[in-house]
Amino acid sequence: MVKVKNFRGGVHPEYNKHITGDKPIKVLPAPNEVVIPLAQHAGAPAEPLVTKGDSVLVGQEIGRSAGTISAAVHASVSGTVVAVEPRQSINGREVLSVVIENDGQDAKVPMAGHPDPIQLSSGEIRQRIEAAGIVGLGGAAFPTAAKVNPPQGCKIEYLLINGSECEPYLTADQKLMEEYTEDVILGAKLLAKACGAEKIIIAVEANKPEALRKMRALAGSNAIEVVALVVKYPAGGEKQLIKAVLNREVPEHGLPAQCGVLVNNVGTAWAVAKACKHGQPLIERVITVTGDGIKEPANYLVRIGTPFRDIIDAAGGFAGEPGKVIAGGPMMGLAQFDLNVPIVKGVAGILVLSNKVTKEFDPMPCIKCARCVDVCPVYLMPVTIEKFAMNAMWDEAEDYGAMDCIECGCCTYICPSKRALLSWIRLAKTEIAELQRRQTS
Amino acid sequence: MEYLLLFIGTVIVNNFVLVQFLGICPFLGVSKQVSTSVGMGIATTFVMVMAALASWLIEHFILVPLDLVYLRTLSFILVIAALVQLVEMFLHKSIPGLYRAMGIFLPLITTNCAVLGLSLNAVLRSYNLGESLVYGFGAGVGFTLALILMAGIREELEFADIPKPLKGAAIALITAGLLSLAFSGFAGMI
Amino acid sequence: MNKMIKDFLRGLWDEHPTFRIMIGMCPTLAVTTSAINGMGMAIATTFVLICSSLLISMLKKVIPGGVRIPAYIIVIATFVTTVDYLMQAYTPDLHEALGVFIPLIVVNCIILGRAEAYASKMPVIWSAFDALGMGLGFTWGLTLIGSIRELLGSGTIFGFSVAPDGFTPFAILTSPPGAFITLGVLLALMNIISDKIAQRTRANQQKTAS
Amino acid sequence: MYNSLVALASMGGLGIVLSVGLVIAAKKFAVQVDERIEEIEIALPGVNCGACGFAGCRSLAEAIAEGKAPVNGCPVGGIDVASKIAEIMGTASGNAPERKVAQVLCKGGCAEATQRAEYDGPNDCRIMNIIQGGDKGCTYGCLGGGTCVEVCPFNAMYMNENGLPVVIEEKCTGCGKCVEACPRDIIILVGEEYGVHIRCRSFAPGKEVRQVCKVGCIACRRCEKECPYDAITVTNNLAQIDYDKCTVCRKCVAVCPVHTIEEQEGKPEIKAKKAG
Amino acid sequence: MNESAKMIVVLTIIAMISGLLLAQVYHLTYDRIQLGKAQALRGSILAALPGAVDFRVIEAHPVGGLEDDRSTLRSKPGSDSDPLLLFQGLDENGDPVGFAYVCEGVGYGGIIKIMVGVNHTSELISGVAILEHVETPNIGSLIENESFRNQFVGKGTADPIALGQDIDRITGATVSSRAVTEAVNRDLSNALQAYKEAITNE
Amino acid sequence: MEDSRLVLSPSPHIRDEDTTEKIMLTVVAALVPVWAAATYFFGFNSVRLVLVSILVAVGSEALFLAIRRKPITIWDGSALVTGMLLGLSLPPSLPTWMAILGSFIAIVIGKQVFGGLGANPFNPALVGRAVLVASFTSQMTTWTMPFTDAVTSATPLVSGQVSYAELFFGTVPGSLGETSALAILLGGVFLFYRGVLDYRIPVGFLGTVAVLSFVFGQDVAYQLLSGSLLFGAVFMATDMVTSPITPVGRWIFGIGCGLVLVLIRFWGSLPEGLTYSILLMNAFTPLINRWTRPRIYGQGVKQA
Repeated sequence: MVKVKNFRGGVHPEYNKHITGDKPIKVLPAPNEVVIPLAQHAGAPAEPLVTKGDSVLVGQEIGRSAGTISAAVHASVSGTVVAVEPRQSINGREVLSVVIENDGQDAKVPMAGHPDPIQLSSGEIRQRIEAAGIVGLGGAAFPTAAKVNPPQGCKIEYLLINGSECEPYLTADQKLMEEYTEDVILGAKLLAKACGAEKIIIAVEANKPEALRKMRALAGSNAIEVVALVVKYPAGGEKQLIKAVLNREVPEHGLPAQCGVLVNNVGTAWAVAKACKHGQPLIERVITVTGDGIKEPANYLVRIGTPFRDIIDAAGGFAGEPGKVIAGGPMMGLAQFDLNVPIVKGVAGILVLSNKVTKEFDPMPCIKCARCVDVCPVYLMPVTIEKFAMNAMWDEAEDYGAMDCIECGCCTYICPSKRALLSWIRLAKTEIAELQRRQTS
Repeated sequence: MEYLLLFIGTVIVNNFVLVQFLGICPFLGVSKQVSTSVGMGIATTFVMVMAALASWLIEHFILVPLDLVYLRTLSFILVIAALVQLVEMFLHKSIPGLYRAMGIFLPLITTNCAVLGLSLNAVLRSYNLGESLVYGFGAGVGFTLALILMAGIREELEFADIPKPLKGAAIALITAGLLSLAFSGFAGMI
Repeated sequence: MNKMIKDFLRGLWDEHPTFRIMIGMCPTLAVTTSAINGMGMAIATTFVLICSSLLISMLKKVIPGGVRIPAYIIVIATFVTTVDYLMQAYTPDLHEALGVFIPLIVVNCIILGRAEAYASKMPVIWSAFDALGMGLGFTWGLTLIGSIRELLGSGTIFGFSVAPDGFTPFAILTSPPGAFITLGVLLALMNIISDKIAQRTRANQQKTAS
Repeated sequence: MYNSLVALASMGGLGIVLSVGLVIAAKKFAVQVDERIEEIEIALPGVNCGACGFAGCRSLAEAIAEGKAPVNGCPVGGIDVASKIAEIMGTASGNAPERKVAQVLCKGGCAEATQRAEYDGPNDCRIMNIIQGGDKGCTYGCLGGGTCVEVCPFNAMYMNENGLPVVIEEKCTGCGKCVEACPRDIIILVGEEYGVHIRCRSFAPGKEVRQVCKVGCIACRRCEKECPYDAITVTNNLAQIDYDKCTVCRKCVAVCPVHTIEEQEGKPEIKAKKAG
Repeated sequence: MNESAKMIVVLTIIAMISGLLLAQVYHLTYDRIQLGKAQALRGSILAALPGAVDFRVIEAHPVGGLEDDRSTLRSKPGSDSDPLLLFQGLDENGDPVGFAYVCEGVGYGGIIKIMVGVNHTSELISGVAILEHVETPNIGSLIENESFRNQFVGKGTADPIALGQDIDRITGATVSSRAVTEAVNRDLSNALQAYKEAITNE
Repeated sequence: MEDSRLVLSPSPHIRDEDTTEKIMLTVVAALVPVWAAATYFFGFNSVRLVLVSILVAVGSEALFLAIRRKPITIWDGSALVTGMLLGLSLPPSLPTWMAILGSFIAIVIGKQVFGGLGANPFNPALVGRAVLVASFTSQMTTWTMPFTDAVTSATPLVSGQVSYAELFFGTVPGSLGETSALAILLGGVFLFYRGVLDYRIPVGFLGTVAVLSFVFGQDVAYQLLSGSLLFGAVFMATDMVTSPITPVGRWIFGIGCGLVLVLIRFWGSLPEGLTYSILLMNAFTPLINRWTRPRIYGQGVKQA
């Protein structure tokens, strides 16, 4: 038994990966209409390149990257632009989006592939990543082009490929690793070349033996190390992954690059491989549709911009009355109230929980059991920050490291008194950020 | 060794605040925040050592030789008051940093009965100079300890849903009572 | 005349030194192990309070502002020492029971506080009434605390055994923790009472208003 | 007799030494400070008992002078001292400013506004606002979490049955805590004499407002036209009152088709302004 | 007169008057206080020495000093300068009945001062009186009870007094009763020796 | 389907199954062997005192909350635990009315005046016990031999001369729950297995006592097994509300308890310092929390 890589803190929720773990990835037909928000990534929203009435082709750039931290947006279907207007997005806000009516032709813009992409120079790879509008597919959706271009003075030693997928229920990355093993490994090598990393390590949670086996089989010949990670949430958190695999820590308020590491999701690697091999921009991704509120849970390859409603319908619709529809996993996903919101680049799944799972949690007084302190993967004292936040003591909350919170939700998950710790910490973060903004201005 | 025992005895066994009831007013008044109570505690300790020294000198060079023991209370309190005021003025002018950290507590200490109590007790127990100084230092540390413990608890209680009639001084007194109860385990130790 | 009565009554409830303003806590806690000790302490304090208030009120024109605190302290300390010696001579037992807390009357905030806040600004006769009110307030407060602690903690009151046979005294009340807790609970009760009074007066006001 | 003389002499000596020392020290170590602090300190009892929670009377005096403590911060001094300090502070800070009270600019409670989801989380508007922008159909209106009521230090607000906060104007001190806390910025401080308010903060177009709220401003501009003093302007789909111009004439109240504009009883028209 | 001078003069005058006043008070009450103290001391000495009607003070210098005692927190008399005071009890005829000495123990609340009387001939304890204590009323203070104190009568140096065997522990006041027992026990032989030396030297 | 509104809530959307009630009931379950042993040794007295303590604790909690017009939260089990702990720490021969008084004080003065569950700075059961000891010292320090009503006046800690086996199984005089080390360890292991007990406090506590006993030439096993140390270290010191929340803090707390206990046992004048050692460390808890904040991830890491 190889020792699995561990880190301090974290929780063991019910994983429920068996629901879709053995379901192969199905390709979901492009919907009649896609809604493509121009802000799907961290950083500045893309600038629209099309107007109402324009006709577009699959892969055509419809939003131009608007700065260093930004990403291009592409049409995922061919057809006519019916609107460029604010539409409801998964974060509950209205976001400027391009709505395209699918003409069913699936006519693609010419895409320049490369038969042996590994021959590309690192500059060329970076260029292709940027052109393809690739962002981190793990959830944060940080523009990959910016990421692989580390700041001055940072030497990247390791490229970590994050295949841990620690969110319960979700199996998209797992299936990707099992079915597109080669492309993922190619993507990893391309990314390593792009950022100049010396060594590639692929980390997979130990509860995905099939993915581990397939990865190991291919990695060996490519001088890539594959490590088994402890089965624990949030093993896939960037900082936790680095700590577990390399026993290094990212400096506070710093970037992984500052400790010589770059972390990329397997989905990102796959997207990079496709961009370099086929010249295909990021217009589709693998997602998991699951939960006890879904009739036929499955893994799908879907076009970016497909409305939730279409995907849920494809998965057989709701089983009974739905309680919550969540974009992402149960720990960090965002609850949705509008089924017309589209799948964006950073969404790894749709989780539908029935009313009985989403029963109300009545907070009781804190009994200071300190479980939240024990499970916090960034070693905060959530209960203390919560206390300060509830009393609007923002300075104290900041002093206790509120801004270091990664919002993984472990504290709230574990709390026996069912207190909404994360919500209050999140509030503290917003308030502190607001105060800081006011101070600097 | 004797000095050490005297020190420990004064700090925990016969804690000025919790066992001897000296300095209760500032104990209840200034124990709302840990940071403040640390400053107050240090300032008090400083004054206590000075007072122990001054009162010993007065007792042995003025009151006893001149047979004026009846002026003890009067002369002690006067000297303490003057001393505190002088130190405060000196700090305010000369070391403003220290004044802000500690000097602002000084006026409060004049009427701290722990200081006068200390001077009187040291004389009544016929301590020699060394013992008086240790006694003064121990009393100050004991006062500081009680103050900081109390402040720690009270800061927590700020967040608690305390019944309305008990808010403020009442709950502080009950907390002090329980604190005193905890300290009573040392009773009779030294 | 009205003002004098008001000044007098103020110390008994509205600005009660123990239950309202919370000053002079050291003797309040330390010597109230029995009713007689509490009362003795309070009377001694009252005596000093009245005398020094009178004297300071008389001297207020003479004493320059810069040395007023040292001057007041001297006046107070003189009376305290007098009381100390008188008690030692005539009530040696009580003197022993109160111990170091008699000289500590000097630093009792009630006295210096009234001297500063009232006697140094007001005419002599008003100061006397104010001091008397404060002193009596202090007296009933300390006597009450002393009685409660003595009754429950020893089963006696003013030294007379009043408890039935087989009464097991609740001895913690005579110890330091008991002092704190008793006063804390009493304070809470006072708060409840004055809340009730305030509610009633407000209700009455509304009734008369409507 | 001899002993008495010794006592006399030694106390005299002590008195001289101490007073000379103090006088010299007072001169030598004199520090320039805010005069008000001096005055307040003299007004305070000077007992340094610590009952106020500050480190002595001087600290309290400084805190009062800086506005960090109330004028009645001294529990020992009572009303006399408080009024004296108020005088000192008053003379320095000039005339009292006009009294402002909080006004809630949203009428869309449970009965009038739609919900777009069932909210299940901490009952705090600021948190609701972070979580997907809250459960309310209108993204500008009151979230009904009662955070303003919670933060009010004077118990001057309460939530009515319709899920909207109500200001008890007699208790309101205009401290602005609720204004700060409201994530939707629907609470403003207005001079207490103004009795007409447009209770909506939605910048959405009229059509959208109608979908989510029965009493939201639809930017029909009738009030703007009606106002004889040009106190109302409609910008960004929302009618807003310029209180400096408003005379509380109440003409706008009647014309509003959705009853967004509300008048308060007991606040008469301001004649003086009309003349000027 | 300028302000500073006025301050100095006023304060000095007040201080002087106060000093004068207190001197008078002191002298007025002096006799009575001394009388009270003497009476109290006499009472406790006579209580510790049954049969005595008067006493005289002997200054003794115990050889090697009394055992250094951590509990009283200060060096014991024993150095040449500090004599140990022994009170010799005398009967009607002026013959010695025994002697008494003061010892201290630390109880629950603080120092307990005890007067121990020793019979002249038998050299056994003839009585014990509690001079000062600050024990908890009704628990520790029971050491003042006659039933507790009388247990010491007849005990001597030959047989170290042990709590629980010779002396019954006061229930609930182990600390106080132990403090008394230990204090009595500790100094007994030294005091006895000092007494013997003192009277032979005379 | 269109009509039903979806639920909007902050993440995380799933919660652990453990609840406060479950934690409290786990502690109760862990106390069952202790109570059983007490009943075996001391018979009816054990049932009488513990039952009375529990009833009064729950009853006074309900009463106090009713007076405050707050929701009656007696079903969270915290008052049950307090009552049970207090009951088990009483000597078998104690009059019933004293148990009633102690339990009432534990809940009202020890807990409810501070605002109820989670707000009390001191362990309520220990507050109740300490008040009883201070008030009725003789009754609280009079123990009976197991299986008999014969009164012995001292704890084994003082009188000594009992075998390790007797100490381990509990056939010695003592308070109800504290005599049988076996039963206490059973309960402790169960608590640890259920994740309710943090090992740092008992290990730090007992370890400190063991080491110091060894250093001062005392019988280590005897010091560990006698008196109420084990019971206190497993059930009282580990009370979540009144012990520190930081990992380092819990070590400090445990070691501090041990130090104070040894100080009182070896040099103090009281026969047993357990109650005071824990109460004293309870007072330190807020300061320990404040001064043992864990190093935040990435804090102090040099930027490469």
